[in-house]
Amino acid sequence: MSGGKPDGPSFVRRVTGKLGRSSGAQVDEDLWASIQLARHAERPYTLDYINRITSDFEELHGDRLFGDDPAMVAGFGRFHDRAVAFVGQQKGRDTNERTYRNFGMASPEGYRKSMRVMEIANRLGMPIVTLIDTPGAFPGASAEERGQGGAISRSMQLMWRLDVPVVAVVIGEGSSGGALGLGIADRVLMLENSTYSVISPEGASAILWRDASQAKRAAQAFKPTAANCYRWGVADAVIPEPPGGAHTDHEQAAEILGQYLQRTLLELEAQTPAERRVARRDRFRRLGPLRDPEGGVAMASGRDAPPPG
Amino acid sequence: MSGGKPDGPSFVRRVTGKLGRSSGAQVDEDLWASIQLARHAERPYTLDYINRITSDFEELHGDRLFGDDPAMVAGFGRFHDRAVAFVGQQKGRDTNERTYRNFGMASPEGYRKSMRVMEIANRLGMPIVTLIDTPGAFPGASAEERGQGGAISRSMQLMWRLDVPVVAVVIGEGSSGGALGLGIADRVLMLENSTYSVISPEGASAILWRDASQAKRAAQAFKPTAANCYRWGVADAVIPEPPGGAHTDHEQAAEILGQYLQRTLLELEAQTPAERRVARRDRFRRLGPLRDPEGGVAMASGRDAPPPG
Amino acid sequence: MSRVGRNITVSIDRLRHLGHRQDRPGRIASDASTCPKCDSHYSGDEMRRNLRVCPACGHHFPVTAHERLEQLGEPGGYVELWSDLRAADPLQFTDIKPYVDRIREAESKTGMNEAIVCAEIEVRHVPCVAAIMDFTFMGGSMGAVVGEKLARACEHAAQKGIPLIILSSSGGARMQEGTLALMQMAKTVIALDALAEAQVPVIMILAHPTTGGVWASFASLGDVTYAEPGALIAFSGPRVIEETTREVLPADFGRAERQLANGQVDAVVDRRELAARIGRVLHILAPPDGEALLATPPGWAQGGAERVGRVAQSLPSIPGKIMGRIRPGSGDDEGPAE
Amino acid sequence: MSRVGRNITVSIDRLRHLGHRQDRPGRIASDASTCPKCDSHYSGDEMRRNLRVCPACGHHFPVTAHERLEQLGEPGGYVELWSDLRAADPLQFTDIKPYVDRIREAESKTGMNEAIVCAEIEVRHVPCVAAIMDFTFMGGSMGAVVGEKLARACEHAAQKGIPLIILSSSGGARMQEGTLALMQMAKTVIALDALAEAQVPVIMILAHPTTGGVWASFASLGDVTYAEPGALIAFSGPRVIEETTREVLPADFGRAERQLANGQVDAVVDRRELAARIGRVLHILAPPDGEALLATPPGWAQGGAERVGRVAQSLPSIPGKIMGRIRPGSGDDEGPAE
Ligand SMILES: [Zn+2]
Ligand SMILES: [Zn+2]
Repeated sequence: MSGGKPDGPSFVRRVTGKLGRSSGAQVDEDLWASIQLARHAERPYTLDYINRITSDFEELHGDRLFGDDPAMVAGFGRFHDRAVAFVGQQKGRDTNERTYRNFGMASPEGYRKSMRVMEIANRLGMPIVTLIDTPGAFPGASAEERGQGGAISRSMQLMWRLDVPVVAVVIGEGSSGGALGLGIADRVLMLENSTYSVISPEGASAILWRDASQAKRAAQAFKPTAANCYRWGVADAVIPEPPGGAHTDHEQAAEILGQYLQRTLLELEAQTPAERRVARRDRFRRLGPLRDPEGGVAMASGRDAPPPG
Repeated sequence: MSGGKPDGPSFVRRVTGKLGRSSGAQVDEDLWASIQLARHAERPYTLDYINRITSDFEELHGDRLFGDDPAMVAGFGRFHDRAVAFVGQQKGRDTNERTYRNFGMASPEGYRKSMRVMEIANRLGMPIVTLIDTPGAFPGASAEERGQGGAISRSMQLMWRLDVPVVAVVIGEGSSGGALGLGIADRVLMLENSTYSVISPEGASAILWRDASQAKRAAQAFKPTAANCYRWGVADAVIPEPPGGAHTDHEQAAEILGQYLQRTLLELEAQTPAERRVARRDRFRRLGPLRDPEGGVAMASGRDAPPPG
Repeated sequence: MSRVGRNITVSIDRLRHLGHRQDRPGRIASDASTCPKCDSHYSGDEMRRNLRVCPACGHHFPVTAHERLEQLGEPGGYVELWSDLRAADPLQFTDIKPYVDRIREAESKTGMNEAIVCAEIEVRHVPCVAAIMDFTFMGGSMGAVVGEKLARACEHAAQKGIPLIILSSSGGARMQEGTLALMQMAKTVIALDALAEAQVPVIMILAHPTTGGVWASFASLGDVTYAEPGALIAFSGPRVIEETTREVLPADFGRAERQLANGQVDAVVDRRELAARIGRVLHILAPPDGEALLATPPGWAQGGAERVGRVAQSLPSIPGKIMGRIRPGSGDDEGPAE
Repeated sequence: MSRVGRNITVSIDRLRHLGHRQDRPGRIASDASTCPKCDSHYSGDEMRRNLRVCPACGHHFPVTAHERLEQLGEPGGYVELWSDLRAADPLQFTDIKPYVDRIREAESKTGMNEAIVCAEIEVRHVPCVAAIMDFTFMGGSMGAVVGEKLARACEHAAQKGIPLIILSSSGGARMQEGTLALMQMAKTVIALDALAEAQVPVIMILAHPTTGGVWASFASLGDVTYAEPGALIAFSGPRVIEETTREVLPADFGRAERQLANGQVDAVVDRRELAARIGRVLHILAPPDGEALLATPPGWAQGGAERVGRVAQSLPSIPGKIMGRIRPGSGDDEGPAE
């Protein structure tokens, strides 16, 4: 809360100036560089933030149904004199840990562990913070046979139903339903170089161009940067990173994140559960521009949305 | 509702006269015969009752987590002009069906299917009826590794939390936590020849006498008949069976059960959800006699309970 | 159509009554067809009469949304809702071709404005709101229009206090609307809860395919969930899984029958029984006012076979090997309506 | 002790302050011991000093409830609650010998009145209610007294707004109280919810063994659940399963480490770290008033090793083979308190 730095909107203007243009080769490279930063190997991961912004953190394990998923971290932490539940996908830094964490791709057990911890937090009256960082939910036969789709949808349903304040922060790569499964929140914050997209650039390249090498073009088409997500209304604020990116200074990145989180939680804690739930529903209800000839342009969302087709 | 027949208490006195005595060889035989009737091969099972007392029944399948358990039946039925959720363990009559139904021993998937259906019923405002008929929850490694204990405890927790009216009916063999997992209700009814026990006579025999052949003696020690359960406060009413036992006349057995159910539901539907929940808690809170020297005899339960040790 | 605040109200007098239409939409589905499973050949009329199920082998062909409504409804037809909503292009998206061109092509190919049709309809005399996805329009993909129409359908059903029937047939979120398409998953999941608050049931029908962000949002949240035989139901499709994990998948991976064994759906229901089955569960959960209809039970509940059918119905109609358990002996007389 | 209505109130002036007691209860546990795993021999004092964990191999010996309270609490001791409740014999039960004789024998063997001890206690300066089961009293079985004391403990903690710590060590329901013992499962599950309503956490410790109706009721419902190494945690024990299903079970079947991999517990915690670990989570969830204690962090949170410890703590401390996944490379420096 020191100084005027963590000022979402004003900061966003700066980011927008950097990444918002939509044509030209140089811009492609800027956007691609930002997307690469979102998944930089030295970028802080979920536990890097949690361990820095909490005075203590107790991780919990298991879904009480089938297993424990190391790709998803969940637990209780002490944050600014209150207990807060933290949940997030966890990537690994070296090869062994990457394998152990399944590259941050959660299985149904991960979402169900998260739901279990959220339910406890809701009963105990603790705010919930999710940290989103995943290339997607795990695409494996075992995950499918144990209900990956239902795990994600029920996670969203539970998050919408929560009485306590909920903040989601996209800290790196937020791809696909696997990311959104932790994304139903009162506020969605995004780090400056994080992305939030319907699919990874590589996945889109394979599907839409039928050519795995078109990831850069796909990224340019999706432009899933924090600044654009803010414009679309998908993100409520963009959290600045240290100069050069979060990977250059984990401490400072965590400090800024913590300041944004605290300010956001204070805002939300001033509201009643009913107020939060109505606003939470409306927040997602209005996302997605479309054309409604009878009602005029039903441009449902967006702070700075493009004109209808 | 025709005639005065389904009159729990007055009927109970008759049953009490038959089964309530606690010594003498002849009484042993009566009690053993009643316990054998509870698991008679021709006794009506859960679906035999549901199909007769509902004008239509739609069975649902699967826990949305791992699988579908044929040992547990759950679905929505039309009963006296309202939708009611029915849940119960299901035994099989011939060898194939017994195997398919796993002898009415439910796995975690069974309890989780039941919980899923109960949650839907609770949201839609439908009363819930459980039919209990099991030698116990399935004692298998797979069931343990997928959390059999937690499945049963969470089923009890969910049932206690329900806003809608809940009635449990022990229709045959109600043994162990596997039975109680469906037993947290506003009213617990027991068929005349049903049993409700902490363990099957055979299991008790092996554990307490270290001799599998002492089932009769175990039954005499536990005396888990409907009449005794009514005395202990475990059952709220005893539902009469056709002369000779429910297996002699499925139609009549179902008709009487339906009459008791309808009367009980009408009673409960006259209460508010909050009234039902308080009473539901207190109902189980007071079960279990003990000695409290400071407070005198804290004979917590029982309509006709024995004196303290 | 007017929007009040953030919520949707429908001015009924603006609704277009579409009734039965034999020609406009569903051009593809009305073509003559050769069964991919058994090579039988059928005229378009034969297909339509048999609800586009192969009479020889039971293969379920795709069906357009409007034909679905004709299959489900009463002779009186249905009233389509919000048919004029059309996609915007928020990302000014281009892959191999521009998104706006793709939409134009889908419109002209299908005669529809989007990949979903919402309607008021009576199913076996029970008034419902139906939201039917159409795979022929850009693979049934869910963009802002599909999300918006689904949300309005939920709100409309809740407001009227009548059941909602959703039929999914979709490859998932519409890539061309990017992150905003992803957000439709959230919108639809939240909107569905309006029905729970109104104590109104939602019946979910999973048709081939129900995958990606559709399976991972509203489609897995029905109170009662039926799947059509052979429908692929998955978050990640078989190709993605095989490419990512190098797993070799079983032939029936993700198919309705296997997902029944996985506990993911309540029943696999042949399309020719679907309207009766939906009507039956609606008569249990939310019968029309007056209850008088119960005095004349629907056809499938009559006759001596009724009880047999109900008992058989309790046994999942899938091969024993899938369940890993032995099937009871009663498998021969499955009853009429299962 | 007075009962008002159906709820329990405690008149504090009647509570007996027991403090540290070196001799009365726990006679068995204070004996000299030979480790069943590694055959090392220890005096009773050595055992007590090492919290009855074998210093050579880490085997966890049984501990009486009173000694548990001494291990968990501050030097100031604890205040026992409801110690005079004793079993009735509602069934006038006799198996090989009468139930009343069994109770008398258990009382004289253990110096206790029942298989559970409840107390007010401070764990790392956080006032709590503790309910500690004792396996030496009739196998820790749960009859009406155990159920009643657990329910009172829940209500007392909820009323005071302080956390509840439950330690389970039990073979399950007490057979000799028959159906009424079964009903204690329901009673305890319902009573636990009083804590949720009061927004007070419950910390569950699963000691060896936690089986049958205890695992299938309150013991599986902790907000945070720790298990002691090697503890058997199961609804049906290995012998019953092998006899019923003819399965051959793995050697670690139902053990704490395997149940962690099964997702059934949050962590396996060595008894020598248990009080610190409980204190730590209490300081996160429900710190004592004033928060000033946070200025002087407990020992395990000090020094440069703190962060390492916290990172390592996020990785379950179980062998990679159990998880079926490769363990990350950081396994060597596990940090101090994990
Ligand atoms: Zn064919
Ligand atoms: Zn040793």
